[in-house]
Amino acid sequence: MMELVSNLWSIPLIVIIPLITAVIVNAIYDKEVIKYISIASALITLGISIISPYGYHWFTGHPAFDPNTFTFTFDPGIPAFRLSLEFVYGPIQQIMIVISSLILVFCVILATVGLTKRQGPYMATIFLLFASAAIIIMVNDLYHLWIAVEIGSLIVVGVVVASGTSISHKAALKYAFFSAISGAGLAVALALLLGITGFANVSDIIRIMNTVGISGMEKILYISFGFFILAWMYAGGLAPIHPLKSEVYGASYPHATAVLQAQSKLMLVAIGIIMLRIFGTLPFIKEVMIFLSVITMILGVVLALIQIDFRWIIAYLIISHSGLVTLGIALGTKDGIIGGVFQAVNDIIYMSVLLFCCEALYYFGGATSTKNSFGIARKSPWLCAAVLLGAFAAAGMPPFNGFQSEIILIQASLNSGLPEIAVIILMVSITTLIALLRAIYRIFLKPPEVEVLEAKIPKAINFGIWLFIILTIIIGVYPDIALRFIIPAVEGGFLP
Amino acid sequence: MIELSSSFIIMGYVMVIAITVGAIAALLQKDLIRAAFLSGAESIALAFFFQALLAPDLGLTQAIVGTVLLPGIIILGIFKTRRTEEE
Amino acid sequence: MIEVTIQLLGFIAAALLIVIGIAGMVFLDNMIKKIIAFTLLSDGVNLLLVAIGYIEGGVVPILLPGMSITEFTMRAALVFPIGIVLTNIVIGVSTTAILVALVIMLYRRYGTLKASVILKGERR
Amino acid sequence: MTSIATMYDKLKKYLDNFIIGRGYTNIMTGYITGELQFLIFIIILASLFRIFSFPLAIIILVLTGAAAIYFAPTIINIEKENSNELNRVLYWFLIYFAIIIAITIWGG
Repeated sequence: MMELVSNLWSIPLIVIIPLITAVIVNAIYDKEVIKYISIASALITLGISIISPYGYHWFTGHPAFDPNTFTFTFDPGIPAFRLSLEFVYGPIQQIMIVISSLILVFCVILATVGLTKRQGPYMATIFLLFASAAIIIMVNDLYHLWIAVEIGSLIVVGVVVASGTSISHKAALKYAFFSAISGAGLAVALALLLGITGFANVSDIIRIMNTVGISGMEKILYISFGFFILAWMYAGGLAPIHPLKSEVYGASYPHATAVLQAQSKLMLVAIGIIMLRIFGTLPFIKEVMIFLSVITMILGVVLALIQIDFRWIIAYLIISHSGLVTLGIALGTKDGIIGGVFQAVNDIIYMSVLLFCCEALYYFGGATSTKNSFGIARKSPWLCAAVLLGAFAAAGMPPFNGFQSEIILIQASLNSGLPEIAVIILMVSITTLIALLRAIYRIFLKPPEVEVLEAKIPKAINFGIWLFIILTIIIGVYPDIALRFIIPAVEGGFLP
Repeated sequence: MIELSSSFIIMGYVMVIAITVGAIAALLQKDLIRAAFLSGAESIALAFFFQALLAPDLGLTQAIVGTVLLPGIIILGIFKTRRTEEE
Repeated sequence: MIEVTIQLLGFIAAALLIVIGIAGMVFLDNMIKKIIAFTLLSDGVNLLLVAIGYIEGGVVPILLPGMSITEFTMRAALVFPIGIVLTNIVIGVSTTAILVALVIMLYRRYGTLKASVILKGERR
Repeated sequence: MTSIATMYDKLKKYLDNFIIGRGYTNIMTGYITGELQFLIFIIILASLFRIFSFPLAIIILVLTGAAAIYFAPTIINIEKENSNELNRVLYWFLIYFAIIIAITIWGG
């Protein structure tokens, strides 16, 4: 373990490089240079997140106040009240940001390949999306959390509008209305916690609740939890929001959906862990969270079965697998949280494989509907193999990474005394395979009824698909690559 | 001192009534431009409330944003679409 | 009998604004009205935050000359909610702008402002 | 009372509900799989109530099974309820919020 520093150089860079890139790229608007600037900046972000040490960054540079000695300190090891706004870069943050910036690199490359006109604003929205996700996973105070959730949802609206169809405009308008409501809800939750404890820093809120206590204020804490759950449901598209969120996933370009789902899973993990830390000791909290995630898993996977478009099947499966992530966090045990976060990492990877395959289908003239059969396997057998491998990974078959996290989740739910949840997890993974294979059979394998264009898939897409497939197999065979980040973070109480 | 605080409370009642009436009236108008202006009037009362709650800088910001910027954006939208509410 | 303070009145007004805003966003059919209802909701949340920062008998959190630091820290209203509200006002304006832009785009396609027509559910 | 003939009628009506008015499409397999999956899902979910009280779980299990057969085919209703209309989503959202607040405050 490296030495912790109180003003880590890398945290501002991870946020600021995407922001500056967004500004520059938006200003250039429509030139060839945009390609190189954005790819370079995404690669730099990836590099920084890989080599960065662990530590804190205190925005505004105020020292922490130690109530025992009545002095100010810059030492992050001393438990003290943090007067400035605090960002944390620990192992969980590192693995999540590395994975999502890898997605960002490929999303940017695919956007430069696929779009020809007006690349600037679109790239800007994608970079801002990544920045908001990075802020949300790194943040340790509710103020930045709320700002990043609000800004992130506005940027989601921008990304969805950019795909330019009538469906996407409608989806964006609905999502914007909802973001308005639940953003206000998160602000109310923040206001209530601030009113009870007087602090916005998560660690300080917990310390105040443990030392001073919140006598007579428990009811307010419950209401605050309700508003938090509202923001959580909205961030990940959990059960009642799933029609809107799946519309967002389905209506934007597939490569943008890859970043959107990464952002949504980062939000789920971050807000879920903050909720567990603040409210974890209250009764009935975990039951509510488990209920929400089980409903999400079931509805998502059942609705994926009856879709008629490959994009929408993937959209509903993303929702359903978000339920797996939240289930792990909601179980609240160490195994459960490890499984949930690991599932989030794996989910981002294998859903990206499927989404990039979906993007490749666009080059055959938009053959994503399952109403007709296109026989694409004859034209491009390697794409068919890739999408089958992606489907197996999503279903949790042994050599792939989905298996490793689902087995942890199943064991965690068995250890918590909930074998029914284990059965539901198994059924969800099997149903995932059914839903995907139904579409894959119609689109790829069945003899063609409709002739599709002869298409040449760009090398970048093929490279991305196979890189992520190799990643799923590597993590599936050696899960320690990811688990050695997650386990110490969970056992060390989420702070480095 | 007592007179000051009691007059503050009376001001508070007036502002609560102004905010509520302004909000409801804005939402009940058939003419959308009038609705936008009424939401601006509600913002003025809110700005006074911020002043009374020891946040004068917010009062100034709210007065500018709530009476000029927000109704301006909404009225721009109304000019680009239509002025009256359909049945 | 609870003593009526300006803070309590602030909470009441905030609750009324939030309820009116949510009711307007849910029940009104006109898109522009829905947007106005959203601004009311956001105003209500702002008022709630500012009212939480209020201290009875306090002073404005500006360090005037002649005021000692200890007295200031004892009596000044909380600064943090004010910072949050300043951000929220800005975010509210940008959200409103995005909503209005989307409504204009959809009006060009559908020729109406009715939410029941524009945002009609589709089977999927 | 329940003879094989009435069971057959019930089953036939059940299957007809899918086909009549929609025609046999390639989505049929999806609908039937979804229906059966959802049936099993909610039965497992109902049995989860055993963590609160065991007799309650048995009652709810029986009620859920009866309701599932009575309302069949459920998947059509789910699809209808899954509409992406803004007001419907808001309605469900507020109901969820009320239930969560009620459960947590009652439990604490």
